[in-house]
Amino acid sequence: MARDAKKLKPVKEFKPLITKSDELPLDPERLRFMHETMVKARCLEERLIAMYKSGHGYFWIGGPGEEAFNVPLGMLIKKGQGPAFDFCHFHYRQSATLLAMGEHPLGAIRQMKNTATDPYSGGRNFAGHFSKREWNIAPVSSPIEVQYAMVCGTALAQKRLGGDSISIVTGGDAGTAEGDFATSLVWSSRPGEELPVLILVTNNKWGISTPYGQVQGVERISDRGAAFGMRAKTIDGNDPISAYLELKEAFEYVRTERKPYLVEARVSRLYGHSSASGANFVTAEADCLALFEERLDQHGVRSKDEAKRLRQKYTEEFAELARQAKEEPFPDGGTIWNHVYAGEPGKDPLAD
Amino acid sequence: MARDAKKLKPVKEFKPLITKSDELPLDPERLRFMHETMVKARCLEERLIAMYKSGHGYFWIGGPGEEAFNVPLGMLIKKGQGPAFDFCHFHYRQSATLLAMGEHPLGAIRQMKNTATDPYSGGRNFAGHFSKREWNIAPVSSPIEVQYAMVCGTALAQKRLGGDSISIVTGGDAGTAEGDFATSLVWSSRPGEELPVLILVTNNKWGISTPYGQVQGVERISDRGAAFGMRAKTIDGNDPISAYLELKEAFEYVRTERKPYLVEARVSRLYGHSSASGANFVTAEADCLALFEERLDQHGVRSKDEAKRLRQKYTEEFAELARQAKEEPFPDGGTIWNHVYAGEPGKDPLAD
Amino acid sequence: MAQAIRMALHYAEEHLGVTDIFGEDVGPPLGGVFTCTQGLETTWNSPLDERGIIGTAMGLAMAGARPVAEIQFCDYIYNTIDLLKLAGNTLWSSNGQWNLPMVVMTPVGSGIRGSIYHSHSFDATMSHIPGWKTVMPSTPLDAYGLMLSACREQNPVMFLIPKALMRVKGDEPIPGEPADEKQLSKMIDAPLGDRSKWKAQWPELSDAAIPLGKAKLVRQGSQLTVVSYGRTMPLVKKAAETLAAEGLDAEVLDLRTLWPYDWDAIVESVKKTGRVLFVNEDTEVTNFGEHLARRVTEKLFYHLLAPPKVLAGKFVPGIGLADTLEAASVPQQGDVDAAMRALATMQP
Amino acid sequence: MAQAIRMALHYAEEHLGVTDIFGEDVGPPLGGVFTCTQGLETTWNSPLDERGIIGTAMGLAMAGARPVAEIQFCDYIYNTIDLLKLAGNTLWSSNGQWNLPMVVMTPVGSGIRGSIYHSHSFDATMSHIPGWKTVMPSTPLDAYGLMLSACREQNPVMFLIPKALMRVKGDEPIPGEPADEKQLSKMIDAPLGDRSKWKAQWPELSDAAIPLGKAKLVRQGSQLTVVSYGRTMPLVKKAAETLAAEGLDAEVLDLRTLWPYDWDAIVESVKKTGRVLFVNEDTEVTNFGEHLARRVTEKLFYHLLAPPKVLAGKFVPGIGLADTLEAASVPQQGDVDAAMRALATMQP
Ligand SMILES: Cc1ncc(C[n+]2csc(CCOP(=O)(O)OP(=O)(O)O)c2C)c(N)n1
Ligand SMILES: Cc1ncc(C[n+]2csc(CCOP(=O)(O)OP(=O)(O)O)c2C)c(N)n1
Ligand SMILES: [Mg+2]
Ligand SMILES: [Mg+2]
Repeated sequence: MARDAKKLKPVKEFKPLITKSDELPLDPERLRFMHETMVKARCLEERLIAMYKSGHGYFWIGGPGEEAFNVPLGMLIKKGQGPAFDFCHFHYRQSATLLAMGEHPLGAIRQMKNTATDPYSGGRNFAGHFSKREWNIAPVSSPIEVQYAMVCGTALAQKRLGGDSISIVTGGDAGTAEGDFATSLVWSSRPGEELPVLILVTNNKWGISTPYGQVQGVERISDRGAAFGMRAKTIDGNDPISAYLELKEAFEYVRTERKPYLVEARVSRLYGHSSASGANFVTAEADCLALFEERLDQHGVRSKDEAKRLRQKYTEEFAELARQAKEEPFPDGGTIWNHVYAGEPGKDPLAD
Repeated sequence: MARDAKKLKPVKEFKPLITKSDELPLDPERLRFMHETMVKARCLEERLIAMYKSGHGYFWIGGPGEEAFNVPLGMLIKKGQGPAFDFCHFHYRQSATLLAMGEHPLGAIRQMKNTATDPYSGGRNFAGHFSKREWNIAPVSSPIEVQYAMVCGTALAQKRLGGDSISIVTGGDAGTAEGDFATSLVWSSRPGEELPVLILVTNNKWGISTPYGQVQGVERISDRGAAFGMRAKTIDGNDPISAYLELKEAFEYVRTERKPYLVEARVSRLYGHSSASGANFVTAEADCLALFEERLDQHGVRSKDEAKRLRQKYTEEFAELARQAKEEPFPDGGTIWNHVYAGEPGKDPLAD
Repeated sequence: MAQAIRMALHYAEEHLGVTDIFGEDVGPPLGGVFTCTQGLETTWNSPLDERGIIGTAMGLAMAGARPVAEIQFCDYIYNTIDLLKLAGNTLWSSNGQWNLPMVVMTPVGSGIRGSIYHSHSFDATMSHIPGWKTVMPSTPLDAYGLMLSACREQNPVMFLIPKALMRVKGDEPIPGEPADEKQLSKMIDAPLGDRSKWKAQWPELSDAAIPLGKAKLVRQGSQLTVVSYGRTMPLVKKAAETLAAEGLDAEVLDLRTLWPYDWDAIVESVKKTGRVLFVNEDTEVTNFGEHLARRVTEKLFYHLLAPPKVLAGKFVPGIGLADTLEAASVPQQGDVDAAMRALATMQP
Repeated sequence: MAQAIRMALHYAEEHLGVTDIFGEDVGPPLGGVFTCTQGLETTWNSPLDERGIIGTAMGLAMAGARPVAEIQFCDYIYNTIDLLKLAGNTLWSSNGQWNLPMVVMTPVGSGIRGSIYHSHSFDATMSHIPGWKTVMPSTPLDAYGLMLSACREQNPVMFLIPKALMRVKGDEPIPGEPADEKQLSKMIDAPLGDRSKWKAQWPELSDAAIPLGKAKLVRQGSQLTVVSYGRTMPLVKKAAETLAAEGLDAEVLDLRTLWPYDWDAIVESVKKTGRVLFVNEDTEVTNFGEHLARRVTEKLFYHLLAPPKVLAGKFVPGIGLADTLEAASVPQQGDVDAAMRALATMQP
């Protein structure tokens, strides 16, 4: 009479599948671009942390440790403005994705320093809170998981338009406890009205100080898609090659089938949660960049020396950009009234 | 590398398994109690509807059509006050459960008439919005699904106490789209901190005028428990015998294992959503009471005539109770200040 | 008023680019629990998830669509306040990049015996959320005109519909609507029973947009100013007539737009009368009427002949179902009469 | 103040029956992002789900437990407003059956360069929700005493902690705390590094409950009354001293409990001074200070020498990160000085 719900097989501890013998299934040029962008992203975050530590910014949060996932993600996005292009509903660890899309790092540095020139928020918002309408990058906002409540809106406009553009949302593992995560599953899978949404979760096994396994009983977050009949998988976010291929498959499915796909990526958190927890390098977690460099070196795609030089180059470049940003002015107090309403000059509504 | 999330088998249309030949696996006395309580519940709801239609109440909502599920539920509850007894976090279709627990029907009639004597809210709340602290029946509130956010609180106190008491929550199918449903899954299944919660969903395939299948892609709501590793099943809520046995199994599991269980019951909605949609009898849905009476008659447990007499008896009894309630006073306007704060006399805080 | 909103939404679908009118039970067959969305082209039923509704509206607005999202009752909007705040700060947080042209409409207030969860007001909470424009009509024509402006806005607009006035027929017709009530109903009200083949016959409507931020001078008077909106507006109007018979001459303003509100109209009136009463039915602690009273007091103190007063709902946790309870909780005709009389005649 | 709250919670675990102190990162190892819950017995880490936190607190309270739930920042409480309203109406809706003895605590306000989402105030929104009691201390001793009363209450209590004052050391010691700051820190602050074996050494604390609803007369004065609470309180105190040097004598009240508030204390003071300024940092439209100003105006109009004034946050969608933006958005020392001076000397 009764039908038992599906029982899930227990999942073994997830291990990155990086071995010495594996083949590299991507062409060397793409691999080198990938690596260089990962280096850039790491150097950028390290610069932002250094700025925080030397008093040139009040708060740091970002994505060092997630480059192996975030760079491939950026490489696969169809960037542009409006529903014919991909929409990005990101959280605060996405700098590497922006760099992979071609963003200049100066913006992130300016936002860290909260200068008036900050292209994302004009000195109003925290580091890592990107926003770029030209490329459909929705404003990153601090409240965890609200982007999952919004992503189906852009996807609906895209579905109606036809074409192959999709909406992408990212967030962390702890955040999936918020109801908004379920909202994205429900709204993207309405029968006959399925939406082209790529639902991503970067599982770093932490929510600030709380281990994932202490507060959530879901072994594979991707399994939460099963009841909704959507495609879903858990991938290794520490291996950029695997991440690229897995994401590519997911992108292609969503682009062509116009249906949702839930991808959980297991990633590392290399500098703790944020500056609030010290922003110091953590040795206990896998460093995707170091692992990738090892591999590239072994396969003769890029030597360790070359990698080191790249790191040096970007370290210097970003230090210089930081020096530049430090000279730039803060926004004027009176500007708080700007952009309360579109198309209207800013003023205190209660001023006489 | 990647692991695909579980794929669910498609589920065939759910059909009540009531056949002429089946055995009745419960003793006749229990069956007769069950039936009589179902009749009582049906007659009570029909009386409430009649009161609404004759202007003795402003709004009706209730559970006619769900008796085959709601009566067995009430029979299995360990009633009493405090964490050593079961806690009930119900929605607005639970009259049959209360009757099965032994509640007198006059209370529901008084609430319909919003008299001062209404034992649940003193004339403040809608019909079907029960509350009875003596029996741990938490106040039914109108917002859909909030009870799913609260149920883990009472269950946590019960888990800590030891013993076998559990917390039970009920709600509809459409409501599972709210994040609070996911909250109950997350909070009841924390690893090592699993809670004795019986999570029930009565799936009548409607949210007011919206068909379930139009807005939700989850075929079996019970499947949403799978990712959380919890026991879950979908049962036939139109067959009181099967519902009793299935619920009994679930109750026993939760009582002894102190872990959550998600049960979806497929039920009918026999008088539409509420008085707002007319509250007229719907012929297109299975009537669990008629089906059960057919069966009891065939098995010689209770004849159709006897059933008819019971119906007549309760119809008259409740008409009389309604006449009684009509004579009772409405609450005095000044009482709005009562019970704003426990332990404090009520008064307008802004009065001089 | 439900018909007026429906006609406005039809006009907005046809002429203002509205692409999505959605929410719980908004699409066919029901067309909204108050019939506000019957027969429209772009309606659809959403999952029962208010957070999804507001979030999806935001996403649609981002992608260049023009959504009108409904929350079935404002009583059920309170799990989305963070999203409303986010919608209100998105332009500002992105330093001018992302504006959100979206309308949220929701029925508010008492008067239909709605008990605890179908009687809430939302003006106090909403007026505390920056970045939105908020309107609340008290007549069908205003509802029509304000909805057109809302659907033209580049910013989020909250459209509050007084439940108690949902069925009122206005004194002034909507330009284009047939004079005969029955004819209109035949054209645009969905039939009982099977609606699957029904299509609305829309009258030839014209643009009668009412600019946001403009109050309506409902009655001229010299001794007392009363500012109100929504359900209490007709009560105030009637009270002014009653008082006129007693020789007390009240000026009445219908605010219509709560934010940005028509400060100039208030100032002008209060300078003339020296007395002002703000009437609404939200609970009275941290109430929008208190904002208005505070501003008047600060700015016009030395023009005042008596203290600005606020008549609002009692600060109770809910509105009870029994008539006696509702009457004791939110302003009724007698309360409005009395408050106006008392203020008009108050002497030190 | 973080230590004071921690000590109060320890006292409440030991003597007042508190059973659960929980929320995001509230348990070991962190003990709260502001360390308010380090070393306590009954703390635990919750899932990242504010609705679950409030809902679970309600359930615990129903079942006879005594929860203290934390929302990590009040900026993240806005998806639970419906639940807060429900907690506030549960007793009333059940006609007196179900009271909910529960405390929710959450850091509020600006002053730590928290940008848009770590600078919100919550007093306006909270004061509009009936059925709760709401407190907001401005000193460690008050925080300690109010928390003890909150944990004794039979009704839900919202405990707002001004972030900017989280690290202030009070003038008055908490009864039982060692005089030496360093000694206290050694006893009850968790060490850096591995904390798995650490246990707090609690001082012998005593009951110093401060009754809810009683304001504190911080300074006596004759020419002007200033009522404030939370972060702006020390600014008001300092301004009063500055003004005293100029010969302007201000009376200062720390409201401490926002609801139910000490109306008698306000009346007494305003009757004496004839001038009153309400200072808080929430945005100024539909602000709790406006409620207080409205009531004073209505009730004491003919005692007033000048209009009651409200100094509050600007009505902007957020507080920007850059110092310049924050300073322009919420009252700073100079703003408080100026507002007090202006009101004290205002003439028709
Ligand atoms: C709604 C909300 N609640 C709480 C916070 C505070 N907070 C910021 S980040 C964070 C943990 C997020 O963990 P996860 O979702 O796993 O993402 P991660 O930071 O690990 O990438 C918390 C609790 C917040 N920003 N928003
Ligand atoms: C939060 C909330 N949103 C909307 C409503 C209005 N409403 C009342 S019942 C209902 C449909 C509920 O459907 P379901 O959950 O399937 O329960 P059923 O009534 O079918 O038993 C709706 C939308 C509400 N009460 N609460
Ligand atoms: Mg994480
Ligand atoms: Mg249903």
